[in-house]
Amino acid sequence: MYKEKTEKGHQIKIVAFFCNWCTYTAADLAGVSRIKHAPNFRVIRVMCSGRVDPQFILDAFSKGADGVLIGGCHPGDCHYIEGNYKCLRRFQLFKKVVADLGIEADRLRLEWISASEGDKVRLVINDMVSKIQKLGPLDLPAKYKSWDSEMELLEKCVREQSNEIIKEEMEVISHG
Amino acid sequence: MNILIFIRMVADVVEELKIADDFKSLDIDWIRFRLSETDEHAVEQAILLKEKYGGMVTVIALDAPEVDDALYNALAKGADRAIKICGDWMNFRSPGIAKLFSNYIKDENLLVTQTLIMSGSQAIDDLEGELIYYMGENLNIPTCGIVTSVNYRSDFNLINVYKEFAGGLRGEFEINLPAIIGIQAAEKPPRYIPIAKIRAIMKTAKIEEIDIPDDHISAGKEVNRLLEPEVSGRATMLEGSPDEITAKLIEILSEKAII
Amino acid sequence: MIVDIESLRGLSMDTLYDSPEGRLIQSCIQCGTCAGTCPHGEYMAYPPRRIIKMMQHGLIDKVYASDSMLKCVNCYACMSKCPREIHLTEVLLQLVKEQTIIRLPSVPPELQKALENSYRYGNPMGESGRKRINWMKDLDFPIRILSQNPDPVDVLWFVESYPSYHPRGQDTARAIAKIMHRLEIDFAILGNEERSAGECGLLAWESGLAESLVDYNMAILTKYKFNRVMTSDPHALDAFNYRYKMYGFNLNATHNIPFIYEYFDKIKKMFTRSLHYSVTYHDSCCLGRHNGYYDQPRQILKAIPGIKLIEMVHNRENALCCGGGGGGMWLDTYYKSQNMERLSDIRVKEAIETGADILAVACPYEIPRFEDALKLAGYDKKMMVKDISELIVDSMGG
Amino acid sequence: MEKTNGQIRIGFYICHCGTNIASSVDVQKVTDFAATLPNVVVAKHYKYMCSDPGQDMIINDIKEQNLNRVVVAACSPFLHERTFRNATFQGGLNQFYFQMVNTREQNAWVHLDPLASTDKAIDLVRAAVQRVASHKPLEQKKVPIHPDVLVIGGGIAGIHAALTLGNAGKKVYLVEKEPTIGGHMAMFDKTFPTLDCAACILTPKMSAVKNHPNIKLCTYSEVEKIDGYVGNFKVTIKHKPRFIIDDLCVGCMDCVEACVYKEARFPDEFNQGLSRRKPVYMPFPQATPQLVLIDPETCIWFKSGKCKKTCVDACERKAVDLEQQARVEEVEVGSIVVATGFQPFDSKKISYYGYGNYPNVYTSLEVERLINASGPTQGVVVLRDGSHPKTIGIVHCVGSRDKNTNSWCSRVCCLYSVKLAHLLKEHTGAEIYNFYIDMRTPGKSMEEFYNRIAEEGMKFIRGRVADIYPDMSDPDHKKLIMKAEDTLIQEIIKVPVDMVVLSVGLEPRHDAQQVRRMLNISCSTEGFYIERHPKLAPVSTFTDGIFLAGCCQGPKDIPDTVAQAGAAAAEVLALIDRGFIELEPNTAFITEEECSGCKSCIHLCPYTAISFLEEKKKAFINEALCKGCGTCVAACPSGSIKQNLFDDEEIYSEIDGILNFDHISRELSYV
Repeated sequence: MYKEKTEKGHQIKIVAFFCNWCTYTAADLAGVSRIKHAPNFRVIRVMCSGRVDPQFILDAFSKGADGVLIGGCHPGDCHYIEGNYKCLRRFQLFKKVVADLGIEADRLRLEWISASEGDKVRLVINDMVSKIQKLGPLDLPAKYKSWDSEMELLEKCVREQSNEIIKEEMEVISHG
Repeated sequence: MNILIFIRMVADVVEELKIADDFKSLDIDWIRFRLSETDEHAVEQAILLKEKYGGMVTVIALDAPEVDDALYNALAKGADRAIKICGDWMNFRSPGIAKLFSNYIKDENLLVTQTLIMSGSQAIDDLEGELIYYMGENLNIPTCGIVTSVNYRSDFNLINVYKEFAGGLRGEFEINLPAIIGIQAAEKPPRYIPIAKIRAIMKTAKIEEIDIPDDHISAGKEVNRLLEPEVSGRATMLEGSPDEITAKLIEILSEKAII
Repeated sequence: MIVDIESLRGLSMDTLYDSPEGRLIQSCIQCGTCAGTCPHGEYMAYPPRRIIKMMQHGLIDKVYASDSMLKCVNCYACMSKCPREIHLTEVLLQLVKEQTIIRLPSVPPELQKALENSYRYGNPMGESGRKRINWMKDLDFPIRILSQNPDPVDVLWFVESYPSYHPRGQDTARAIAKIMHRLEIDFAILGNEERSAGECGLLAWESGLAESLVDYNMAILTKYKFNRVMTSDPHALDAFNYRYKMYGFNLNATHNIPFIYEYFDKIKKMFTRSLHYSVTYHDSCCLGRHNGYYDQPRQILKAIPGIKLIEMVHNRENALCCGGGGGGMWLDTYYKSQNMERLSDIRVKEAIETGADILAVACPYEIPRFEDALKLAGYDKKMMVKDISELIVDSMGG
Repeated sequence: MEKTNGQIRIGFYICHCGTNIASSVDVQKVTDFAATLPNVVVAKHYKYMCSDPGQDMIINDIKEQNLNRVVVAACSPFLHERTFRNATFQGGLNQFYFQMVNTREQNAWVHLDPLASTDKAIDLVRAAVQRVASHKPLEQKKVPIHPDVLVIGGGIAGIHAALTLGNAGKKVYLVEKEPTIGGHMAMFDKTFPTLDCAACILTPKMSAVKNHPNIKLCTYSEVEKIDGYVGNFKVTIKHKPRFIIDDLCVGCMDCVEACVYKEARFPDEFNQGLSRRKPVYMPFPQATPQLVLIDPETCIWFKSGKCKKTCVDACERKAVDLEQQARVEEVEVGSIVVATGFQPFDSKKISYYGYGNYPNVYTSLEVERLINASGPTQGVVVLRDGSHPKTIGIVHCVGSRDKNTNSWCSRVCCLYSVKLAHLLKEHTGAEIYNFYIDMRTPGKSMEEFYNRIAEEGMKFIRGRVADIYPDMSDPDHKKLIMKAEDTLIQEIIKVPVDMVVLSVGLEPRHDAQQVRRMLNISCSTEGFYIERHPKLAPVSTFTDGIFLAGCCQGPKDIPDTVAQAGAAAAEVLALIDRGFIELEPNTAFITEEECSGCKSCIHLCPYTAISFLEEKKKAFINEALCKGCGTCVAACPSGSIKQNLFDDEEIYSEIDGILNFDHISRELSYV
């Protein structure tokens, strides 16, 4: 189909949270200016980047997103005075969490895009798509499945082992 | 018209020439070789004739350092074939070279009626321009040197050439083909070939390599000894106003008893 | 000024319109600034503006068949003023030049010789490669040559052909050597292994020649280890920073003037002699317009005790070209045959107008060009042409 | 009115937008897909959903099919969300039972591959359909509008807007940073295309402003801070010290006469530095208000602390107050008109035109002053050396249409250049050369004006001037050579002239960004303020209650500026007369049962809308203060804060929809 797929044919999907005042408007401006870019992102409009709950990001990843993009106003330009700073602070912390989960840094991105920067929408999205294409699909749901079966296996082992131990102890008791 | 050009590689005088330890030859470790300048004109003249009258141009050379570059260059300019006669010919002089070339022509039966053989009329190791005359003698065909213009008349199978003489004289000759001529200068200076074209030719074209059986051809004249040219006096720069310079000049000339 | 050097490799007139550069060219508004600012615009049948229009109308073959591009001296004036930021000098004009030279019925002999010499001998004057280091003879300290001692070195000095061979260029080379020596910089040269980097004009004319020189020099450069590259020819600076990059050269080269400027504080203290000259400085096109080095040469000149700096009418980004670039160095005879005034003559008139004692330069082409022009103007006794490096050495007491 | 027994019944509609959407999104496929989604009862596509038949379709379907939710995939919600909410309401539903999918601006217009566009539309439609199910009925909050208005900028735009509003009986604060109103127009000599004198049109309006009972004129003042929102802005105005007591000064200029500087020696701002003024001065004779001021930068008292202070003694009314301090005032307004204007391009940025280097190169604004009868030379065009120019070259597009400087066309320069050509010819009889790239004369009577002036025998050369330098053949090098390609005759020409006029373009003021931040409005990349929509809302901004007029929004001529100022005033009047504004009900609230009283939300709110109820140990949100950013919602660790319109549930269902996440298979994996 279209070229924004990875080599294996998986279609990259990026969930984008755009703030109403700057980045969502910029994405509209890109449209009005007919600035073409990769079609792999899906925008969810929020009033302010400060509304983006880290759980949204986790939720998106765990439901199959290959990347999450947050777009807010430039520092000092926030429609709500400082929501973007709050977002930034949260983002810095959360990036570490995401890294610990084994999700590559390029999959989560925060960008300041003002209402006039239609072209920046293109640059950011194309760049992010090409980087994620190189990484390939994340596909956490499938990973969950394999982790789950791993866990099951482990649990089974533990169970069996503890059975053994119990057996041994029983023997000790009975022999004792 | 079938044109055969015989070309020679000569020492490039950009480098300072050094005489080898045997005092008979040049120290070739020190020098580079280039196509003799008049041969370059011969190639240009041949291409001009081909462009005007059609036909086929074959360039033939004796093996020598950097000869491939010269042959590829000729191909890039429009020559149809390039032939390299392999062997060690470094000590060969004009009579020997003429013999080699002539034998090659005879062996290959190249001397058909519409054949014009060309070479540079001189080279720095062939200042008298005797090569073409030796070849003419060997092949028994008309020969003309120091040619600056060639025209072909197919109806009579002959060429019209201009030959330069000393004192600014010029003669026009009609020569029946086959014939051999020595080119002094092509009608136009040798053309420029973009290097990209030469590099492309190097990738696609082929130089034909042939061996000539050693029929005990002698190298020709033998060199007894090479000597460095003697350094003569240097020029003197006269400085000052025009009047001062004139006075100094008169003084010098009278000193040397010229006036 | 170039955005994406990589994408330029392999760009030809056929593929131009599909590239971002091509789209930029399509945006031309035909204002004529390029033609108006071109030092030879009035002599061109097709100045840059018309070239673009002819291209848009598919009539570019007519441009190739004309000799307009022979008159382009690669001075970057049109490119620096273009309101659409079209990369005229860097992209379009050189592609047209390439096609022109393929079709020219005959290349002016001087240029042909320079091109052939560059290919065969690695320098446009056709000198023996072995004489490349002759300029060093009179120096009283040794200069390391990498082929003799291939140990890693801090600065590789790419001397280039004019400073290596031309008598006045050699003066510059020796001056630079002295400065480097005094600054105690760990430097070395390639010596006889060096070949012309491919002067910007030659590169523009002849992609084949350019590639052969790039191939050769890249093979030599990769043999050695060095941290920085400095060259004494602004054209080589352009070659390295814009052309060689396309072939994988990944160091930023610098020119001896901005290089010396990096040691400004140190060198200022070495200026012991007062020179008592009024000096006017000619911005070389490559150094100035193309690389933006306007202040460094001026700062150095102003720091030399006794020197008074006067500007010509056209200075900095508006400086007039000496006419040597883009092959112009070997086209003077041709230009004369076309009744064109030599650009160096025009430039020297502006210099004379300032009443300066010295015309300072930083490009090795300019010394012979301006000395010639001054002689022609009958002004050679009143004004000297000097490389800034020479003035530095003068002020350091030799 | 829900007759559906709690069943969700969704109507889905996708708009072709002519071919704007349909040419790259397969609307039939999206419709077919939507029909397969749970709860979707109706799925349709239509050529223009925003048209009356389109809206009627929604209204009828709601009624006939018992729909209780509506999803429309069309353009950006910024454009037609209101339209479709209204249709939903007309159908008898709460208007917030609606969700819009952006299929045009953020899809059809920006992607090349129809397959990809269709896929994207399908994902977003799935998201919207899932989201709309959890929508709740909401009521819009009404906020009363304070009837007073702030107008920033006292040029012709601000003057006209202020007068219109004042005449309508509204109280207006007109704030101008310069000591006088009038702006750039006050400097012009005559205006195109009518060639009537600028002062004759403007000065009556200036004094009307001054004398208007409803207009409070604050000159030499700046807006320092703006708080609040539409309807209730709190504006801090800083009055800079003139060192003259406004109420006492009658503009008699005795103090100017008395100044210890006997000669005027400082460059006069109003005359572009072509004449001199004293440290105490009146900006120009018709300055409004008629007040002098003292410039501390040049006054010897402020610089050295030593002066005989003759000005103080000269004023009988004791109006000179050298101790005067800046004064800060706070006012309340309900709406704001921004008319901050432009600044002319700085010609020094184009070094090859030699401005500042060659004395005979002038900017167009300088020439306006030179030919003005009340200008520095009383309207006699003389060069700086006192000579009269016989040939004059005018360079069009200086700084404009050039990526190196300003990429845009400044719109007015062609016409004002033609005007200046005419006036210069009239004043000097000189030969005039106009160097232009393209002659642009849009607008009523403008081409006719150009035609009239052309008939006067100007030389028009189609070619941008490439170089200007002194003519060395001229004995004192005073003449300048203008070099250009005449692109029509295809020749390089060198025209020697006595005077060069640079027709400088218009650009955003240097402090435009600062003002933008203060107002919380947006700038285009160039720095001009962005209107809400170029066609649908040309004088509104994205911030409710703030409107634009004049060149701060983009270059324009006087007629257009005045028209826009009128439009901005009309928008303000419409707002005030309605009396209230309806706000998006996207406020946050706390579900008390779940609040743990951790207080982490309290400090997050920049509007202090959240307080802590000590007795209950719970947080409380004052909905009247909440602006709906949602920052506290995202931060609440117990999930007790909810936001209308953007609730967690709604956003999660959007994520699910986008990723086509199947809960059942996920749950299975955990079993």
